[in-house]
Amino acid sequence: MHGIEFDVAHMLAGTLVLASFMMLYQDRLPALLNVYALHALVLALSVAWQAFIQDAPHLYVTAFIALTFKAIIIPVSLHRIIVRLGIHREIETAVSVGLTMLAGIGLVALSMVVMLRITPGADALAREDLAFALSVVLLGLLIMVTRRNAVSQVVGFMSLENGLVLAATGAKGMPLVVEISVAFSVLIAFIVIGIFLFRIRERFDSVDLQALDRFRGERR
Amino acid sequence: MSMIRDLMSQGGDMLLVLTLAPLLTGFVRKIKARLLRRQGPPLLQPYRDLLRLMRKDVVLAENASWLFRAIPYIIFASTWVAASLVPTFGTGLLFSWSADLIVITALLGSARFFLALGGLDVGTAFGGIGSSREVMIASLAEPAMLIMVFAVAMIAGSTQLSTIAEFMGSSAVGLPVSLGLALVALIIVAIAENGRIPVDNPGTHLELTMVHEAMVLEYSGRHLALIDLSSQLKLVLYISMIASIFMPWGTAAPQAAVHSLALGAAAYVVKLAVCGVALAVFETAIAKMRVFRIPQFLGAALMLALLATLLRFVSGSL
Amino acid sequence: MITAALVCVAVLLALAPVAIALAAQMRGSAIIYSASLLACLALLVIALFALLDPAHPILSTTLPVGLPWLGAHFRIDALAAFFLAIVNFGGAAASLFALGYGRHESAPGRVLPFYPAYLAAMNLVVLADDAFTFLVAWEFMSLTSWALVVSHHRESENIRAGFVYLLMASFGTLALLLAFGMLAGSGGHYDFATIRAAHPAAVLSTTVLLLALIGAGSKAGLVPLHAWLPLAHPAAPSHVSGLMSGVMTKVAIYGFVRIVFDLLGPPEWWWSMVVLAIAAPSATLGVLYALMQRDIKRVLAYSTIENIGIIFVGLGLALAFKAQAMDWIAALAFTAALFHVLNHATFKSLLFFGAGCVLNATGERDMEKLGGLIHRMPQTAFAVLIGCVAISALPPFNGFVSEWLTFQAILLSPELPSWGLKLIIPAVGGLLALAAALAAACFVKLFGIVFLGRARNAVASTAREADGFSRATLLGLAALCLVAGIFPGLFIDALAPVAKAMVGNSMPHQAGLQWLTIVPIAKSRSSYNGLLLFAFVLLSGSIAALAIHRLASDRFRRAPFWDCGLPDASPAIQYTASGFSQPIRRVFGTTIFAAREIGEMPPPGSPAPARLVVDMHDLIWDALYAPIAKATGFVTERINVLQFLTIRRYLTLVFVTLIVLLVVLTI
Amino acid sequence: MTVDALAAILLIPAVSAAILALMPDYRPTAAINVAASLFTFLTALSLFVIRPVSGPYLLVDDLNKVFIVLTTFIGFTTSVFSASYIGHEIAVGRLTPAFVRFYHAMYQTLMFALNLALVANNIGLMWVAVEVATLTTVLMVGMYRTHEALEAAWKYFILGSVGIALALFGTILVYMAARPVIGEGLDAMVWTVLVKRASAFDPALLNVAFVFLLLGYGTKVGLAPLHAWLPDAHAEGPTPISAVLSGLLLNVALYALLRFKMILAASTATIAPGPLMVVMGLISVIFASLMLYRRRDIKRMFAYSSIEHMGIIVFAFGMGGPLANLAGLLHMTMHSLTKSAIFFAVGHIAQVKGTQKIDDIGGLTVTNPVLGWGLMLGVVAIVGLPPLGIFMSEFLVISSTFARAPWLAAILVLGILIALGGLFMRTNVVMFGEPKGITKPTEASYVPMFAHLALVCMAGIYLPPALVSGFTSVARLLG
Repeated sequence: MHGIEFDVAHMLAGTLVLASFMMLYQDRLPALLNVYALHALVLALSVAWQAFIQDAPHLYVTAFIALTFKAIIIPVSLHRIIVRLGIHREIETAVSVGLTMLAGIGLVALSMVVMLRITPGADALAREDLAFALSVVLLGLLIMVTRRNAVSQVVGFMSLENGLVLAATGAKGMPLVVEISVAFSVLIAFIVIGIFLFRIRERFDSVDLQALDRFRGERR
Repeated sequence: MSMIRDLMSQGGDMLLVLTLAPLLTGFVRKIKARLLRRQGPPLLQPYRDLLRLMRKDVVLAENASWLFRAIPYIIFASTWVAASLVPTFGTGLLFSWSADLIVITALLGSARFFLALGGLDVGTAFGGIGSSREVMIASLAEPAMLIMVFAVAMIAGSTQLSTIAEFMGSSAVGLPVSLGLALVALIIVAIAENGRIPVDNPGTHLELTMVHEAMVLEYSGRHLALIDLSSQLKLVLYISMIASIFMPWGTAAPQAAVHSLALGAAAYVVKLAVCGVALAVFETAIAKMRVFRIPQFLGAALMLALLATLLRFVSGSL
Repeated sequence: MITAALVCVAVLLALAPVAIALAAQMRGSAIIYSASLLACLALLVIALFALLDPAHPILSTTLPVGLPWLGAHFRIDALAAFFLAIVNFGGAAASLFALGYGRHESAPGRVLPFYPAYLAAMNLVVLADDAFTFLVAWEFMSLTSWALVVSHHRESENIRAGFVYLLMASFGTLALLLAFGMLAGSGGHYDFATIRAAHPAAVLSTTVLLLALIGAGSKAGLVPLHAWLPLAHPAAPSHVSGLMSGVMTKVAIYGFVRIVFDLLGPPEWWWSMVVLAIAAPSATLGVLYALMQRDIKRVLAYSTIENIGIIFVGLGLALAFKAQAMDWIAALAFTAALFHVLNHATFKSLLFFGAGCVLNATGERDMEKLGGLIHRMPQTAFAVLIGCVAISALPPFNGFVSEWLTFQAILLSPELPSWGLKLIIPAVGGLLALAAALAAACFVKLFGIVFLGRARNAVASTAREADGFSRATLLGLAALCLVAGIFPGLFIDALAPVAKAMVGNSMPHQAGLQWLTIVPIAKSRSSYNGLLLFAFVLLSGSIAALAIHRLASDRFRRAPFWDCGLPDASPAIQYTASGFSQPIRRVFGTTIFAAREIGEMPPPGSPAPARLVVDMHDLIWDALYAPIAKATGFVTERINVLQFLTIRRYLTLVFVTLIVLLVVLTI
Repeated sequence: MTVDALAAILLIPAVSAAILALMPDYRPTAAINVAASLFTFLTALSLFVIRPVSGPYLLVDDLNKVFIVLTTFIGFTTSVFSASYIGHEIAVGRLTPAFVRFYHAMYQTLMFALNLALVANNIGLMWVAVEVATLTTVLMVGMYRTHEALEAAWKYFILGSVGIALALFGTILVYMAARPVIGEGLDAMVWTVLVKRASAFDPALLNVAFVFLLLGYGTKVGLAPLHAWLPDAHAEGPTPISAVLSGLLLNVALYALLRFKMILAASTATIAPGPLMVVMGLISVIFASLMLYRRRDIKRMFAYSSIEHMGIIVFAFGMGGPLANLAGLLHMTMHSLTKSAIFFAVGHIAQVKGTQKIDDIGGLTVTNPVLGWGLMLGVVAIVGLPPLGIFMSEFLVISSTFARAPWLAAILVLGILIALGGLFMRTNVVMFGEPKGITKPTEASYVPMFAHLALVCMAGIYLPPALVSGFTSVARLLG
């Protein structure tokens, strides 16, 4: 079924991975958030496209959720939060970007190998989608691991979750996709609220053990 | 009929060792004195000493317990029984099968056990020294003795002393190396057990190296007499043990006729005399050891006996 | 009949909850102990029936508990019957003793509930006929005894002792578990009948042997797995110490015999070398340790290690001869071992109970604070004296007979073809002889320092004789020591069916021989008659006494002791326990305990006292246990960092795991 | 009628959760909570009598029947315990009425989620249920609002969410594997269908799927090195929640894992589950046992012991074979009963002594004999000493695996021994010696604790045949 729809789906999925890389590259929070908005937008597009080619109307709902909730509401609110927490000007001292990029490339390669090697049976579209989705997931994890700041970790998690939605929509005729995406949105909402309520910045994630001990049930 | 004779010979044996014991001690003392160019006490002096002690009152320490008074009798009885189980002039005594070589060793062990307790009973410093050293010596001498017994028993194929004696008397023995080793071991053990020079010096008091005398320091009167008598019995016992194992010539066979019994008795007396002289000579020739050299002395015996046993194990012939 | 036995065990188990209720009452301990006494006596009778009746069928039954598809199998064969008798004999003695001793218990609530449960557990181990029931009972035994060990929980060393004990016990149990897992295979056929039927492969059965040796040996206290024993046994209340030392170690031996002689099939010749190489050193080291102690109960605990060593020597010889199909000698060695099991159970309980009486009377376990107790508590002293003579393997008491039989077996071992054994067995004999001699020294010290001499402190001089129950128990056990010593034939014949079942042959029948002599192989070879010997000694002793008192004098007078003319009234001049064993420490200690004496002399002219410091090391502990403890401490400290990482680090862990798994999957 | 039983198990908690959330007054909430849990438990019991037909969304079979009953039972006992516990918390003012209402509502929601996860026949639905369970527990863990509690909740939240994400990816992969065989649509996510057709699935894809599922649900199970959330969540939350976490949530996550393992077991060509689970199990056992030695907080210590036991269970299932699987199922049951009992005891202790620090608690068997010996019994059970239930399962695991894989079994034994040492070393301090610190009077109800312990004790000696027959049939399915 090498047709236009395949190419478009392929292109969109690839763009998603690219967006993940951009996020990996960003070391300032506002920029990161913007890229995440882009990420979510691309996701929405690709979901919509899937809805179109699988003519599964319910997927449009997912696409809509992705567009409104993830591409608009979340980034905006997070902008507010970081401004309020006064960390919007911070340059994150993460693991050096170059290294991260290399690791990212490695991960993409790995996911390609894993997926393409093991899914000769499935149809090409699904395989590509899965491969891309897996790399988005892994990249999201990588972002979470390499960022010190709670907010950027959350962003990483959301990109990871985008990867999941991509996979879910890519899996042709999978039921409950909408429910799942809703559930995830709820989850993310919780996280964001959590950050907002508890004023969680990097304090729980400081490498300074003195600071850590203050919040540890068990002293050394 | 034979039963009665066996009983008689057994009883005779018991009386014989009992009567010979002081004489042997006196004999050894005499020889030693002569070797030192002294006149020396008369041969029968030990009997006189014993009788005198018997007649004297016993002086008990205030805090001496009932055990303290029972101990001399226990020691005497077990030593006497042990001595009477060793064939003297004839093998195959009536009750010889009631105990073998291991049992005899153990009997002497119980005598020593109680002697050491006696040393501790009153709670004096000297008693403590004596018993603590005694058990140290025993803890090495007893294993040496037992392993020696193993060697001999494996040669003779029995731990039964009379059987061993008969076997040794027969021509089947040959001349095994391990037998020689066993002999040396036995002699060393005998010296240690009887508290002779170089391990201990029965002649002296108030010497910091004394062992046996320190233990019996608080004993007096008949108690002391019994203890002395039993140590004399012990000497006879060991000599007759050596005799019956290593020079079984002339010993009367079981159920032997009267004349051969008489012959055996004569041979026995001769053996005792020979050993006594040898002991006297040895004692005059050698000096007393420091207490903490004794373990090495006895260790040598232990090693010799072990070597003998090992040889028997590895090859039946050696 | 087995139902009756199980009912008795059930009664014991049921007593535990009752005890919780009764612990508060005054008469609680009396009720519990008398009830367990009755149960033990009933079980003892059952066991003796099963053992002595020659035409007795092997009883077995199955209860619908435990593993559902298996049920709990119980069986009384000759071996089980013998050990059942041992367990309940010891249990009955301990209960009787405790009727008096238990009254002085400070915290009955911590002893009463566990005591009957402990007895029940030991019985169940012996009765069990499938691996699961066996192990449940086995570990339950450890658990209950642990609870008894920590019953006096305010001394921190008791807690430590309990900790080490429970850890070692579980180690042993897990070893046995692995052994049974090996025997039963992954099919789950855990009943002994099936295991017995299936003959495992050589390498497999070797593993089982080693595991059994580790598992049972650690419970019995074989060196080097003995470390817990001298800590735990003294920590418990004395009647429990008696049970642990006198009975529980025997249950361990039962486990070993059951696995190695019964379930494992025909032995390899060299197994015996392993057993002997562990057993003989255990005997000698155990008594050497005992000689170095100051604490009465600790001396007794270490001497338990020695006796266990002796028993295992017997078992090892039996294995060797069984492997060479010389079953009549194997029977001799095996019988010797079992007879020593009985003897040790008797006199070790006696001695521990005696120690308990001393502890009650003086509140002191340190020998160097005691002394002169023979005046204050004559009957206890008499009983303990007999125990000491018996455990020192001196005729005419029971300890001697079993060691004599073992020696006879050793003397027959040149018949063995294999060279390794030819070389190792003489050494074993030597070590055994050494152990016997050292044991005598050790118990001269124990009795002499504790009961003889003069009281070293006030409590010792005001001690009071133990109560009636305790004395009755002590004297009864002492009497048994004598009886077993002078009528060994009866006991040997009683053991015949056990030997027949385990090594395929039994010692010749002894009862018929004239004067009750025992003849292991042939009369020309060796024979022993305890009765006659005893009669002789008694006779000649009394004759001498009579003669002297009649013919010479029977007068005596009291006077201050002489001590070579330098009498010093202070009891401090007496030899102390450590002083008494100093010569032996000089001889052996320097190598075995790395013992050093450091004399600290004050400078000339200073009135300060000179001091002699002795420092000794338990080399086995230093070499084996301390490193493990150290390693655990080190590793836990290092790994503890993982509790204090940041969320990002934890995420990294997850991430890395994921990547690793994916990579593993792709390649 | 039959469906009702199944529905009721879900409806009762859901409805009562709503009611509790909307209640104006907080006082009766505890009572309502208990009542609701009791009813759920009773309805669950009815499953033994009549088995409802299982549809595409819900099912009841031998495997989950037992776990439903177990879960509802522990839910009930815990609600009884929590009634007295929360009462005390209000008394000392650690909780405000608002929070109490919220707490009980959350409790019922959690019960709903757990039951849903157990009865779900649709792997997607199961996933959703587990996620809901996670969210509710997060909220409850953070309830005390202390820095420690918030930090623990946050850590739990983040790690849990990542876990959930991975699990979802695994689920999607399973669907992908199933689709070519079963075809698009709902059926490809219905477990019963999947198991039937699993032999035809693409094994390689299933393997990858299982990796993600193992990591995803394994995070919930608390396997090292995914365990990080578990100790703090147990230590900082209210004790009833610690009991529910250890007793139920871990089990449910493991149950989800088992469902997928059965799919893999059904398809012959797959290799992944066995070795992976064995290795992770052993790592967890050894790691957790070593962590026990340095613990100062009693709740955190028992949390680590939960990790250890999860390790043992996963090891058992990884080894496979009828006996080992049976042992694993048995161990799950026994562990949740015992561990929740232990947490009940610990909760009371923390309230009596006013601290969770091990070094500040001492001589408990003197000051509070009942409580002290109760906890002692629990510890004895949890380290696997007879005659209690866990000994039986450990016996089966070890003895059945030693003949096959001696070294693995040996490592497991080592781990169990280390754990025993650690637990006893720390509990000795709590139990024995001179009493330390203050001792407040408490009106705690010991019934739940001793009910659990009695069950465990009975199971160690006698297992009801019904249970065993059910388990054995499941064990066969587990391969």
